Amino acid sequence: MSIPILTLLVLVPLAGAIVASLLAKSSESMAKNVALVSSIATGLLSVWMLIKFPTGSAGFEFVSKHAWVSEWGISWHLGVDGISLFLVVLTGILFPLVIVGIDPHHDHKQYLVWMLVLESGVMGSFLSLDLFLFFVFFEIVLVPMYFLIGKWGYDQRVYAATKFFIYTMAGSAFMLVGIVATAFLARRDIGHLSFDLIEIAEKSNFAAGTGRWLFVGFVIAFAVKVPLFPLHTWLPDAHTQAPTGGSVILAGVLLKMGTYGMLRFGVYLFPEAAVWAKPVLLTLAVIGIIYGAIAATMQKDLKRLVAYSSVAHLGFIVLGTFALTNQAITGGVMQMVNHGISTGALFLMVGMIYERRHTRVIAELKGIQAVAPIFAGFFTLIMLSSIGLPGLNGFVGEFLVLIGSFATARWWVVAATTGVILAALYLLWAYQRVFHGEPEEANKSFAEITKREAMLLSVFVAAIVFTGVYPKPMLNRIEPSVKSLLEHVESHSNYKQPEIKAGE
Amino acid sequence: MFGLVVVPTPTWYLVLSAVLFSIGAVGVLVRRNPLVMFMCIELMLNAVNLTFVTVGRAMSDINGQAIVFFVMVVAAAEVVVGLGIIVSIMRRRSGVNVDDLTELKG
Amino acid sequence: MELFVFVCASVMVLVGALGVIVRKHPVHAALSLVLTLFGIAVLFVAQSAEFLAAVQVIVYAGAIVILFLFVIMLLGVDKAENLQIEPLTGQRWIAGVVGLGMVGLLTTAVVSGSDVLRLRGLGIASSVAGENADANIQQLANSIFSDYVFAFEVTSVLLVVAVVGTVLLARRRTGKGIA
Amino acid sequence: MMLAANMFVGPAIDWFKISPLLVMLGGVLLLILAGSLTPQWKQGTYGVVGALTAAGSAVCTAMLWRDLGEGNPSSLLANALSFSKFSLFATFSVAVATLLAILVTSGFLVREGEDGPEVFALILSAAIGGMVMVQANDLIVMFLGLETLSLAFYLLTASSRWRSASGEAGLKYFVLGGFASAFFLYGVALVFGATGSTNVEKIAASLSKDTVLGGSSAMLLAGIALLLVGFGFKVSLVPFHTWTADVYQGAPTPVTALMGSVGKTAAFVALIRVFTVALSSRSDDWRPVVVMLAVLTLVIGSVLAVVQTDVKRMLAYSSISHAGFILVGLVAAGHSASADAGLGTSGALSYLFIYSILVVGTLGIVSVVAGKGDNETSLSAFKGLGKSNPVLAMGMTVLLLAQAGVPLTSGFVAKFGIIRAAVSTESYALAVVAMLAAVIAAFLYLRIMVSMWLSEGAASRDVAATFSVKASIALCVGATLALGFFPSLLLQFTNQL
Amino acid sequence: MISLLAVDPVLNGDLLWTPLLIVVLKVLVVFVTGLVATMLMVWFERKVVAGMGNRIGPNKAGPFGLLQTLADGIKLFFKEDLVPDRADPFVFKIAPFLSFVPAFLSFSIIPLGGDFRGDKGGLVTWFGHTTRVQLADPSIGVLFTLAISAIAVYGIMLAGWSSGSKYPLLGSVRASAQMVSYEAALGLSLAAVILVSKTLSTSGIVIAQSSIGNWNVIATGIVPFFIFFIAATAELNRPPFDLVEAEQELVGGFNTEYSSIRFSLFYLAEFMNTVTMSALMVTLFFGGPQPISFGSTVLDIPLIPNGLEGSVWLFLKTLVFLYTYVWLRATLPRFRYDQLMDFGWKVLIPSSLGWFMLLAAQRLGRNEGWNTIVVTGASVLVLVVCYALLQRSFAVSSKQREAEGSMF
Repeated sequence: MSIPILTLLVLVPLAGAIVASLLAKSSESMAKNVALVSSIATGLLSVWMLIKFPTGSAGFEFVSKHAWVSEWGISWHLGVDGISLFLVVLTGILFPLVIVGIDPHHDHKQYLVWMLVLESGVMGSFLSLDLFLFFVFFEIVLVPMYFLIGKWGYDQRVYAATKFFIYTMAGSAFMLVGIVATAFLARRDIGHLSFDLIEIAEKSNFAAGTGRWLFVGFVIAFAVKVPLFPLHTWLPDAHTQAPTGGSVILAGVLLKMGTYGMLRFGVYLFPEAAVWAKPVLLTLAVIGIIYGAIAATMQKDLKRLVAYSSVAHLGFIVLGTFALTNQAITGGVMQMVNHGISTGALFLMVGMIYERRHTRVIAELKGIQAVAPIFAGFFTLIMLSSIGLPGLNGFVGEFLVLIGSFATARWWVVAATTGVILAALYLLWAYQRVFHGEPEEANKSFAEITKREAMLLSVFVAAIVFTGVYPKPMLNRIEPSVKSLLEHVESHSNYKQPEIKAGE
Repeated sequence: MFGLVVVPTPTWYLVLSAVLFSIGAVGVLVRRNPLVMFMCIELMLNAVNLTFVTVGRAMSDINGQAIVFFVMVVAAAEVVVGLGIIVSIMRRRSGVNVDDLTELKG
Repeated sequence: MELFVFVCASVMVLVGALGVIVRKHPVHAALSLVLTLFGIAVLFVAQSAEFLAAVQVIVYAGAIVILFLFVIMLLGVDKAENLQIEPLTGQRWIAGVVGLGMVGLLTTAVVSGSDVLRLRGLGIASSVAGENADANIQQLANSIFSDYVFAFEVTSVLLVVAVVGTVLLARRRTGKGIA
Repeated sequence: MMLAANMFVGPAIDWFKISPLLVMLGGVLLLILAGSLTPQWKQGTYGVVGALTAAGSAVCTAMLWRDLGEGNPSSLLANALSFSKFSLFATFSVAVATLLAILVTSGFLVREGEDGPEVFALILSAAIGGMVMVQANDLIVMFLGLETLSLAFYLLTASSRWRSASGEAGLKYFVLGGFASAFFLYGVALVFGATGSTNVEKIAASLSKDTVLGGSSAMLLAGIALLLVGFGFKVSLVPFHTWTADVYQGAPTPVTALMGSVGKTAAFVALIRVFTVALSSRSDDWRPVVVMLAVLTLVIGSVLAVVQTDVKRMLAYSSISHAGFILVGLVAAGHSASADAGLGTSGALSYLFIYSILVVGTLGIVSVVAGKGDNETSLSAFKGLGKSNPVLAMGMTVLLLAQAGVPLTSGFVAKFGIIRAAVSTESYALAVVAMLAAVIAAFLYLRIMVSMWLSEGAASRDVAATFSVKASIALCVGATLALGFFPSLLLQFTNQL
Repeated sequence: MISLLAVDPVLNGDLLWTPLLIVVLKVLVVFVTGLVATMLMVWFERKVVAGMGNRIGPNKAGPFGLLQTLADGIKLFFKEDLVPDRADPFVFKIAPFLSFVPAFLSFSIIPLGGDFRGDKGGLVTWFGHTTRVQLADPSIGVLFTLAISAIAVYGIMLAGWSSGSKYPLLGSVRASAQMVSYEAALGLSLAAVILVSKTLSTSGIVIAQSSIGNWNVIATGIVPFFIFFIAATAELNRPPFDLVEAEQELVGGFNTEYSSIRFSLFYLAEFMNTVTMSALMVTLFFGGPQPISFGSTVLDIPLIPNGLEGSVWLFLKTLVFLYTYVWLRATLPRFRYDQLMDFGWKVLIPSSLGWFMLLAAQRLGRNEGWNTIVVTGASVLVLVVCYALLQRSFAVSSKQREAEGSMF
């Protein structure tokens, strides 16, 4: 592999950001072009990587490793496997769409710069195979997100941005201590100080107690990011106050950093502890599912409703992750991507509604279907995907999670299933209140979807339908990695996956 | 010669200096006039000097006295600086009292 | 007899010190300070530190307290402080408790610690011991210019700071920019 | 006593090894002479002389570092100074901070029409004091360095005669500083009594011999406690921090920068040296206390920082919180049994170096924003800075993020070093507390950023900066980013400590 | 056995009655001598000044008016003791003593006599005990005088302040500023003496000046003596440095509000100080009680036993200085305040410092065996450069002061 494709994935958006920030203040269109070029280039690179990715490979591909802080055993170590593959692609595609599709209300140039920085950070987080490097990207993401929410958000933006920043940073505080402790404790087993994920995971042999503490440290950070109940309170605020583009990215990829982290840095590093913590995490996940759903039902604000639905959906992902079976984890990874697509699209549409009506209060929106039928059609499809209707992408992930978890976490699954029903309830009810009925005076002039918006949404819809109908290519690439992960877990703990019939 | 042959041991001196030091410290805490607070700091420094000399004698180490010499220089320089600052404040307004200095409150 | 000297000097020291913190008037406080300083000087003599005793009187009584008095008189800060009004409620009580605590702790520390003061070095020459009247001073000078020669040089920087600083405080630049 | 004068032999003096000090002293003398022998120079030239002096001193230190190579530490001037990588690094740190602060000061004085040699002479003297403190191998030498530094600071604090807050702050600083010095000195006296020496290494030797001797412990412990109180005041640890906010606010802004950088570095390095070298065999006695102080300092510093409305006060409390962080490094270094205790020392030193740069840069910007008269330091003065002066605001943002410890800035490297040290000596809880305090403190930096970027303000305030201030800020921001992206630039040196 | 009190300072050893008796005797002698000398000095001054003014002076009380001072004293003693209403009573009352006591104390370290011939070193034998004719010979000798003169400031300062009146306050502030300023020059010129005699003890200094060639006035070069003399005059607040009691400006100076016995204490202290200072100068620069001798030729006063001869020499030498003081008083006009300060800080202190450096360089050169001419040349060159720089800085600062306006 001559081209360091992963390094490029991180650096291209960053380069775009730097170029754009150096442009004169007046040349906003120029900045937009720069942003487009670099984000689209990143997207293409990610797709190319997807194509090149050898199906069936369980290990890390396209690895790129260079010494960075040799004094501390830290290196620039990137790699991609089945688990991160689609998240990277999702990131690569979502960003150009957001940049093309949604314009901020002011200060375009700065907005674009922050977006590109954000993309670079997210890419880095998904690709890092070095604990330190991962932490750097994980943290650096906060800064652009903070500004995106704080500067381009709605009324309560500063409050929301600050809450987001502080919550996440507090979580990372534990993780940083955990990371350093991990590296130092693993030093005995490895022989030298190293922050390399693979090296630590394969060679280290933590005592049960130690591993559990470290695991807790990591999981707190990820739980905030996911967000797992009861650490979720920042999310509705951040989502509601963020600008549409910010919300899309936040829901689409940022939250996945938490669930991805749990898999990669929780389960992989501390298999024994993951097994140990399983009941607690599953319980929290299920509470999150039900609580998110109920809370969503109560919301008066459409965007807030979608935000709470995210809490519920991510609960499913966590459920899948810690059920610790092949199918459940595969389903969880699927669900990460699917949720990114469908919730991202939902936020996009909520944003469109707000653009038109300058309100998101459900009660004030009524009868939109009558004036904008195509718009309503798009919404319906995306909503159904979010509910998990068979044939659409949401179903595949959710179903795999539930099936896979049933063997190891039966009662939790039973409880979680109510979440599925509740999801149908709150989304359909919301749909009914917004789109059905006689349009009020203010909603009479609700504009139909524009061409640009339609094109934008079609990308999402295409992904929704394709994945729903034909998930096989995705599953083929995800499964080997998941399998090898679970083998790692089994070999490093006394946990054994229950036998289930193969071939889902 | 007077039938009383109690000779003060170093401990006596050390206790005296400890008491003196404490008096000085309390003085800094209770007085509000910076000049007097400042005098209390001098008391504390003197207590320290006494300790050094006593310890030096008890250990037959002349360095104890050498140190006191430096402390005295420091004390002198401190006074010059402190009074300089007080005078420069006084040139702007009259009546130096720590409680009257209220511009800085946070 | 050393007992007699010690008792007299300690009374001077303590009365002076208490005077500093209870006398209302700054001038009286300064005079009390002088009393303490003299007491300390006597205690220095009692411990064969004649040179320091002289320096103590010259520097402290002769320069430092004089400067204090100067400032008090020149600036008219001589209004008495009303000690009846407590600055902060309970502050005096707290300070008293703190003070007593400090006395207790420090006294315990020095009492229990002073038995470990061991003989080291060559001994301190006092005029009592030797026929050379300047022995104490020579010994001191040897210490200052060998062991502590660097410290001695640093004091020069310290004094430069004091001088430059007072110049800075006294200086008034009327011309903005280039004079 | 036969000590005739002609028997006297003075100690050997290796002039080159004290060249950093000598260069500084030369600068002081040059400035004083210039002030008394010549009429007023062209604006800004005094600053140039001062900056060149500090730079020269830094260069000398670097050369000494190179010459030392792998050589063993030694001591100079009859054991008064230690000559090691540790002391050289700290000296370098002081010199660099001085250089940056002088650049800020120069622009400040020119703006206020107060340019003159005295201020720079004082700053350089303060640097001398700081250097003496960090190199001192003897508690008395250390005390004299401390006093030189402190006296210069008192005077500099009170030097803005057009602002009455300045004199007031100077007086408060002076009284409390003198109080603290007395405590420190009494501590020295008791340690002298308990161990028979004021020399750092001799104290250590004496204590390692007597580890089982019970009698000396009370006096020694009292001495250690008093030393800690004295140092606690100087580096503003809670509960000895009460002066900090008033003084930081009242002092002229460049002086605040100097206090936060040179003052903090010098006092902390001295603290670390005394406690990890001289008193290392008693670390079981002092470590619990230091842990308590660290936790208090971290938490209270951060919490109080958040409720302030004046940026200089905020930075004062944030400096307290940072002090708590550095103290965590000391705790780690106190685990003398652990092989990783050295990480605490090197972590604390890197933290100090990085923090010095950050604080000078931050306060440099504050001094620009404060405008003529140095009065506009409230949070609202920063409103709309992102619009009216985006470059400055961006620089401030970088520096604030670094103070918050965001990755890819030097601040993260600093915090990481400390956390690494704490974790390597298994002080996990302390590490977590430190990080959480950093999060609380992050809120404060966010408040300033909110003011700059997210609030509308009087856009057209005049915030012109002179070249030297700009240069200083640019250097600070550049160093912050460079060290953030390439920590090896610093670590290759601190790893040798 | 020679220390601050001429015996073991803290009386550690066994105390015998004879030494104690000797000490008590010495104290009595010194006290009485001091008082009588002061009384006579007052008379002497009045008489001489009168003579110079072509008047008669006191001539009624006693032979040649010798008892005039006593008469005045008795009169003052019986006057009413007034304490002004606005005075600070406690301080007002102790101030005169603070002035009077130090004046006596410094007299205690002056060698008043003794036999310096051969290598007796001024020791005499009384009642079987070898001792010096001097109340105390502390090892810190001359520093003691500096310490005492530092204390002497208090009397004047507090007297002026405690009177609760403007003029005394101004007078006392002036006086203390003057005394503190000139003390520096005094100390620096003393340092030259110490450098040459290698000891601080007054008896040691006297012993070192065995012949005229060794007298410190010559050995230190004449300069330190002049500086000392001038500074001492200023310390004494004698004309032409008597701004403290400038009647024209300050009514009466610091003692305006004093009357009766308290006033007389100030008065006595002043003259006592004059006598002490003269004796001190003789001790430091003119060989003290040593007889005048050229090389090995010693001028011997006939008829007087060797043990007493020292005292006679001291008296004669001191008389010269006393006369000089009176003479100055009768001749010289008073300084202006700024002139006084300028003179002290810009002339006396730099020159005494410079001279001290010169002597130190010479000594170093001699110790290291350097070429004397080169050393002298180099140090003179340095001094000249320093002088030029100093003049330059004075010029610059006065220009700046004009531009900026003075501080107060």
